[in-house]
Amino acid sequence: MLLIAIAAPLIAPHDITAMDLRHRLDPPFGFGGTVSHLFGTDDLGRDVASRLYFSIRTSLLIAFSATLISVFIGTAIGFVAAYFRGVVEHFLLLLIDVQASLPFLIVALAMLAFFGNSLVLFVGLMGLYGWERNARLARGLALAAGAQGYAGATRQLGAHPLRIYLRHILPNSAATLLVAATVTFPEIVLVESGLSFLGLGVQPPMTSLGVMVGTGREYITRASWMLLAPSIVIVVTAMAISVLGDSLRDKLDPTLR
Amino acid sequence: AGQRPSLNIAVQDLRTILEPVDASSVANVSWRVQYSIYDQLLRTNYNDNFRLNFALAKSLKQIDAKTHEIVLRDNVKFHDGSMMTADDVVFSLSPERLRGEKAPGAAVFANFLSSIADVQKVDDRTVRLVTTTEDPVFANRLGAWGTQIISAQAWKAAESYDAWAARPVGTGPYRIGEVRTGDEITLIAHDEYWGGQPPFTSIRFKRLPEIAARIAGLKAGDYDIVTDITPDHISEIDGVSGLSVAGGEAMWFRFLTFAPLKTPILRDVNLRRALAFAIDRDALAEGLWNGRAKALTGWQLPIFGEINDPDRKGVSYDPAMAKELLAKSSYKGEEIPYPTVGTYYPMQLPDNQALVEMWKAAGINVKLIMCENWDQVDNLGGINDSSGGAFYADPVSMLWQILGPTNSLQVTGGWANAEFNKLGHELETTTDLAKRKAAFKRMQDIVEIDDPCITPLHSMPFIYGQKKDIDWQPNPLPQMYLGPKLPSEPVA
Amino acid sequence: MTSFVYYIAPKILRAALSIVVVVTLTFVVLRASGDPALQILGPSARAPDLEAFRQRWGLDQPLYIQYVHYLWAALQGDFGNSMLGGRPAMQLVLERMPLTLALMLPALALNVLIGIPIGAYAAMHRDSWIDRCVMMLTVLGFTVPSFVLGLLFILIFSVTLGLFPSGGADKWQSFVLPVLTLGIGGAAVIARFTRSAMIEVLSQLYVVAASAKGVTWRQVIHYHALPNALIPILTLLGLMLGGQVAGAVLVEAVFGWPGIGQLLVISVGNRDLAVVQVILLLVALTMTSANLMMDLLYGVIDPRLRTNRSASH
Amino acid sequence: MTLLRLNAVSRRYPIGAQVFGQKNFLTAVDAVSLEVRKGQTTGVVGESGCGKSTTGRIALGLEQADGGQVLFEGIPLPQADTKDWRAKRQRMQLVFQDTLAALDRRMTVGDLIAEPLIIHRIGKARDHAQRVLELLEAVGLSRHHQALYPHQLSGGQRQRVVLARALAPNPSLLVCDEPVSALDVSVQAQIVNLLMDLQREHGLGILFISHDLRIVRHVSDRIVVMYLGRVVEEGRADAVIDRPAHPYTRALVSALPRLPGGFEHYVPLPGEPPSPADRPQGCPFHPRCALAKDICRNSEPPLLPTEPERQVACHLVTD
Amino acid sequence: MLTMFARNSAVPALLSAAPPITTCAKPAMKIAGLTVAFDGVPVLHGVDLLVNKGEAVGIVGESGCGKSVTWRAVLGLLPKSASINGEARMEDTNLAGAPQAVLDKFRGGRIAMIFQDPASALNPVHRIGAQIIEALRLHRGLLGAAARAEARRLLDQVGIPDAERRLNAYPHELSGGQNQRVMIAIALAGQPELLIADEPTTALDATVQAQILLLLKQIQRDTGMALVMISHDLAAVAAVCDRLCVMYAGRIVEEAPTRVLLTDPQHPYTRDLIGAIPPSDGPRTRLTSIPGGPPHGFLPSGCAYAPRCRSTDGRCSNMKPDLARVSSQHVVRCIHVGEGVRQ
Ligand SMILES: Nc1ncnc2c1ncn2[C@@H]1O[C@H](COP(=O)(O)OP(=O)(O)OP(=O)(O)O)[C@@H](O)[C@H]1O
Ligand SMILES: Nc1ncnc2c1ncn2[C@@H]1O[C@H](COP(=O)(O)OP(=O)(O)OP(=O)(O)O)[C@@H](O)[C@H]1O
Ligand SMILES: [Mg+2]
Ligand SMILES: [Mg+2]
Repeated sequence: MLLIAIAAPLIAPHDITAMDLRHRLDPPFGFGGTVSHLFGTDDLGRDVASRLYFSIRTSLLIAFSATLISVFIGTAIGFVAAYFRGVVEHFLLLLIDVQASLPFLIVALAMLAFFGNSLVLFVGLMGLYGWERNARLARGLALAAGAQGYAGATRQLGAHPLRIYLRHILPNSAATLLVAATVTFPEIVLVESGLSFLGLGVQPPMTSLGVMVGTGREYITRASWMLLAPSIVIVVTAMAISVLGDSLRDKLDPTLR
Repeated sequence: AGQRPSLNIAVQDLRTILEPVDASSVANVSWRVQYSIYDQLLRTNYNDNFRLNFALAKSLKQIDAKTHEIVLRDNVKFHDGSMMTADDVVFSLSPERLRGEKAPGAAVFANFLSSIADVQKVDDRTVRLVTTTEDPVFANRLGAWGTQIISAQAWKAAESYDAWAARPVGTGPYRIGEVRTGDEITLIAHDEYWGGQPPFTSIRFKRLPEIAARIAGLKAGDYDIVTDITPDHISEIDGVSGLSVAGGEAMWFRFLTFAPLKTPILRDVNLRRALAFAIDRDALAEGLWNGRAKALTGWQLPIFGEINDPDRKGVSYDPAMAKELLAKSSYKGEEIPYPTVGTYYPMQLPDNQALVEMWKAAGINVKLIMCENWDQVDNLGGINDSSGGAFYADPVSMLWQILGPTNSLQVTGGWANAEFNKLGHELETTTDLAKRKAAFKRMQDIVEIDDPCITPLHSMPFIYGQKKDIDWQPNPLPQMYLGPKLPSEPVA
Repeated sequence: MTSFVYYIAPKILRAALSIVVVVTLTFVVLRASGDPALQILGPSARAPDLEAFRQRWGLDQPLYIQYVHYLWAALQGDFGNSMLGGRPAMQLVLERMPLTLALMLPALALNVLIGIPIGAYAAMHRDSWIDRCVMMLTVLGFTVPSFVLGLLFILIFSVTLGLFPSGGADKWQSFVLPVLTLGIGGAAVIARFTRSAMIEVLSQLYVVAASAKGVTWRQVIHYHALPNALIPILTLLGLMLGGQVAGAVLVEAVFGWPGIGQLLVISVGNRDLAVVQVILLLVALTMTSANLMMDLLYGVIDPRLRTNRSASH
Repeated sequence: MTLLRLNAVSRRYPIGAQVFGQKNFLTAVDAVSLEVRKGQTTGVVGESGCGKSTTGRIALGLEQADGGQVLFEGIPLPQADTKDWRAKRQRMQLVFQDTLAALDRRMTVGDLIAEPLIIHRIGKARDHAQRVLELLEAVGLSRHHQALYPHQLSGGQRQRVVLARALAPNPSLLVCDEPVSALDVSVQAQIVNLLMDLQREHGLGILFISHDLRIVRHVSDRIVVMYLGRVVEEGRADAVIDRPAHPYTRALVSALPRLPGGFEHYVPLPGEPPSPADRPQGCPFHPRCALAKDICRNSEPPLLPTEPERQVACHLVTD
Repeated sequence: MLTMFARNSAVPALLSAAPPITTCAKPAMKIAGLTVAFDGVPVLHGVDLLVNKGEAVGIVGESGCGKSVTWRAVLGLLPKSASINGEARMEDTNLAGAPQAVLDKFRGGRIAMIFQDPASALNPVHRIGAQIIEALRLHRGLLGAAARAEARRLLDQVGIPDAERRLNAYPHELSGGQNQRVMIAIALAGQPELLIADEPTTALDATVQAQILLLLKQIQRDTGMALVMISHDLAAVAAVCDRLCVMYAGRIVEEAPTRVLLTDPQHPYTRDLIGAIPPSDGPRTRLTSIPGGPPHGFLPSGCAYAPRCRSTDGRCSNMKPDLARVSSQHVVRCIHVGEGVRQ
């Protein structure tokens, strides 16, 4: 998958925006279509295969960076909340509550309203997705590591809190956060699809799995390949990632080796 | 006849303000529903060359250059059972409802009826309408939109305007039944309708934004008619037994406007012309719209008749010409913004993307910018999507209606042309055909050659999927008429 | 009892505060992003009409004044009228709320009724091929977008089989497909979670001890393991509620379900602030009260939490 | 020479919610005084929940006392989590009971032992490896253990790692909180022997916390017996165990199974250990004391000397 | 001062009675050649053990030597990854590796087991009354008020005051000692012939430990059931049991009546074990520590203890020792002892 993402410009047989209005909605090769359009063409006569390769690239980019951001923000806030008790903690918990009861649509609108729409911004926006869950998780993990365990032990050695959080609690929470991230990943692809449809997402001429699913759903019976191709990619990616997440967790954890 | 059927219609969007002259009613989705609830003074028969018929008026007589007298049809009953009188007509066209600066109908008035200066009751069945100037399209206006007659009494009895606008009382073949905001509206047959018994006992409009869901619902038998079928989906309905596709003939069009005053690159006239020549309208109409749309090349519609200049060509797809114009221009490949919301019109985004590709082929760098709201579109200027239709058979209803000084392109400061405005005014206020012809010709020259600000694309068909046995005829406009067949009583 | 009050009061306080923040945030966002007049009257509206519209709804005032007015009215129980049709926003939302709840609650029940048994079954057959298949299926369950699933259901059950209506919310049959659609994704998540919670619980000593006591395996699962596994699942369920609102938006669109999900999309699109605010208010209220209920349920399931908790947490 | 002195330290924990109204408190440690001398071991015994660990944490400054004073080498301990406080950690170290939890399971033994050196910037980075080897050797582990992770070690080996880690910065005080309670008798013996050897070599002062009287007697010079957060008896180790004066100490001693003989001397203690959340009036032990008199129910007995180097808090003994 | 305690000497009196002589004993449980392997890694290498009716047997050994696995194997409480071979007979039924249906007839009813950590062995979400009644229903068919009355009686029997009220308590509301008493009550509910106590006091305070051990002893005497007590604390087991078995690396290495074992240990491991216990009186001496750790999985070719043994010689690492009889009730698995005495 990653390979496809990197090599997209090389292997894509057609320009993703190259359209052929007279060969619209051609079925895939093997279902009455031609080899030149392996997965058929879409509603503008563009090559689904080429678009798919580029979509994988965009979506992986968005989902990876967004997941990273989401985990980063969540972890940072979770740790800060765990470290500072009292007012700071209550404030951060409030923030978490607010985010939890605010539909993501509104958050997306806010970002767009104040900063306009661009890919970088969009990645940042998706990065906000699910941070509150990660924050809750990270806070819980930090509290659990707290006084009794290794964190307390390191504290009594005289270590600076930064060292405790970065060198000890973070690596130990990594596995759990990672597994959480593997769930966030497909979610982000789907949310992106929803937002793209509201004009809040990835913009043409760029394309993404979400955009393709979003467009494809209109053609679910008319040209099912438009929906199936990206959907299968999403499912396979999600499965691969959950397997990867599990094995990565096992790799990272010396007790499981 | 035995039991009359009731009708289930799945629509992609629905608005719950049902007052036809409300500012927010200036929308396809509103007209679709409202058209069966009200009658106007005159009725345009869209399926018969836009011929005008008598409706609530049974005669129309010009008294002098600025005065017309109308005699009202007898025995017209409102939905609440009361009789329609001249008072209702006067009120319906009154400043309070329609003509006032702050009236709810101000927008509709300005769009369709702006020439009316006064309305006087002569007797219970007779009304006089006075216009500010001579009006070559006066009768047309009465049959376009805005002369829907409502019950003055019911208006006054309503608690508030909002309450009224939610369930107005008209004279049309159906009255308002249950309204579930944003979800469904049920209309119920008005059995005392002057034009005969309505063919359906009730009509339910149900909001169903997903096109695939609408089609599935139709196939599952849950709906009798579904609206807003795109050409790509026709084949899904066409082959199915018991179902058919209706509509497609359209007097509604899509075009692009340019905002040179907001976007400095577009100041160059040659570039604007090149933009127009680079568009392969047939490819859009034939390819993207599966031949269901017709390419539009100019502003003369056949129904306009005499005022048209048969020699006029309009714009066409001419890549060579585009290249040539581009060479003459100062354009050096700068990015031209094309802000769009992408989902407002059917097939809008595919159209957008196809256009961008066509321009790219011509060497023009247009950047499609997806916007979430109209503010953003407005602020960005550049190239904009637009649509409009001919409500009556006169260019006033097209070019002037779309580009006039009160319309958005000029109001938002995207383009302005004093000469165009002057000519437009003349077109609207003189009955002298020669003068009108000249004005119309010059106006077209301005928007095509001298100071282009608009370029036509193609018609925007309204396509419906329906059960085969349903008896109704779609309009070339978004309005759906589901009432009884009315006798032809043409206005002379 | 008093300890319960102590336990619940800060949560309520924080919930109230978060609602205020949500309201304020939404206000600013909605007002700053797009003019309702333009959104509602459309791009070809004339300037005077736009102006009149703005005046009518007080949109011409400075933002902070609008906010103060809004807040003041809201405090008096007046949540404003919808700009689309002028009806009181609260009334509008309350009309639709039951329908969304009628979708979400059975879906939630479905989550639990499908997810927990599947997860528990997979846990009991851990690492067998059944387990692996089930887990793969669950990935499928939460990666297939609900709108696709909904359309598939319509195609299969309405168009082909003609068993259930394709949309609307008038008969009990209309509930089947949307509830299924909304329920399946969540069930997949719950199943995965239940599996890991069960595996954890099954390794606990009290499960071994129950076997040693002579309790049959079935009873061990039902009486000893499941109630304990339920505790973390409840937490998840509380968190999932928020996701369900988002899920409802799409499912309602597919099935033409007149719930608040659709209303939210319409109102946000039109910047119909009053309605959006009321929806968010109710959503936030539902979320917080659901979370409170989860907390109460913990108490029912886990007696350790019922008695005086220590100060930690 | 006195290394550590606790002067009447107390610690209360709030219980119930903290946001509104009256706070409830649980007194975990109540006016506890004790001292640890250089090169000597002071043992603390008592039932679970009597405040032993809390006392240990206060002694280390890991937790702030609500009352009283902690003097380390004659100077009060600095405020927790300050720079000074962190620097002080070098001189005083804690040895944990739950070694699996106390060792970061993602770090190798070598890294774990080197960490205090890094934290306190002791020696140059390249000398650390050498120092780690020395420490490993000192606690009886070998070079190849360096690369292992905590979970790959046995309990006894882990306890050695914890010990090596504590010894790394060359502390003068060790607080051992139940260092051997989780270990097998045979491993227990290893660690206890090791601890005593190290003490002899380095002149460490040790505060040894355990509920196992047998071990405490074995390692300690002095013993402090705690009950419900209070010191009830204090004195030389052999004296306290061989001639327990406080009824509670007697019960503790009698509950030790002897070899041979079993529970021949066992004196059953009625009732259950009370919770520190609701401490009884008067002598905290009176509800379970067979000898309780009225005075025990009404007034709390002070800790008073009964003989040289011996203090007991019991109305009946000191009378 | 000692006279103050004279009034409370009822319990020591009980203990000072001579241990019963179990000559006419019938076996309650006979384990022979029991082996267990987890995923192919052997953990028990052939355990032979006889528990007579009414007898209290102690099993000691260091952590990981297989004490718990032995009895979990007998009761079928091991995970699926365990493969069990050999025999564990109760009367005519072999329980080792028996199917669930067979085991259900024995578990809780005829053989009961209590665990090291009482707090986690009780289900935290059910009231203790319900947990006792569950056992009563399973094994004695008692329901409703009768079950409740019996549960109350059991709680009384194990020394929990205010039994009626405590039936409604949850495990977390009780102290560790009380929870262990509840566990014992549950175990007694089935009126078992054999009670296995797996380190019943390791998690408890010294004073509570004494109470629980004595309670177990007393119940064993009163009901005439057999008691197997597992621990690594030799002193504690010795105080309660008639006979002790020392386990090392998945085998029994020495078995003898308590007095004999303590006064005349034959196996070097047993001697080291005793030496590692700090004396409860007398001068402070250096403790005997056993260097190294127990073997894992597959054993060395000779004596399993040889690598750590103080009195090993060349033969130990080659010859596998068998159980050798020292006297009628004393067997040892050491070639040095076995020589010449072998029968
Ligand atoms: N952070 C805390 N918050 C509230 N109460 C606490 C806290 N730490 C300890 N306690 C309470 O203080 C009392 C003394 O605890 P401490 O850990 O010192 O006992 P201990 O003697 O070490 O017991 P154990 O032998 O079980 O380790 C206990 O009742 C405990 O519940
Ligand atoms: N489920 C299991 N899977 C794999 N190995 C196991 C399992 N249970 C126990 N073992 C192994 O079997 C051996 C014997 O374990 P057992 O629990 O019987 O020891 P024990 O003598 O009871 O020790 P302790 O005193 O620590 O309770 C140990 O080496 C342990 O690692
Ligand atoms: Mg402690
Ligand atoms: Mg064990």
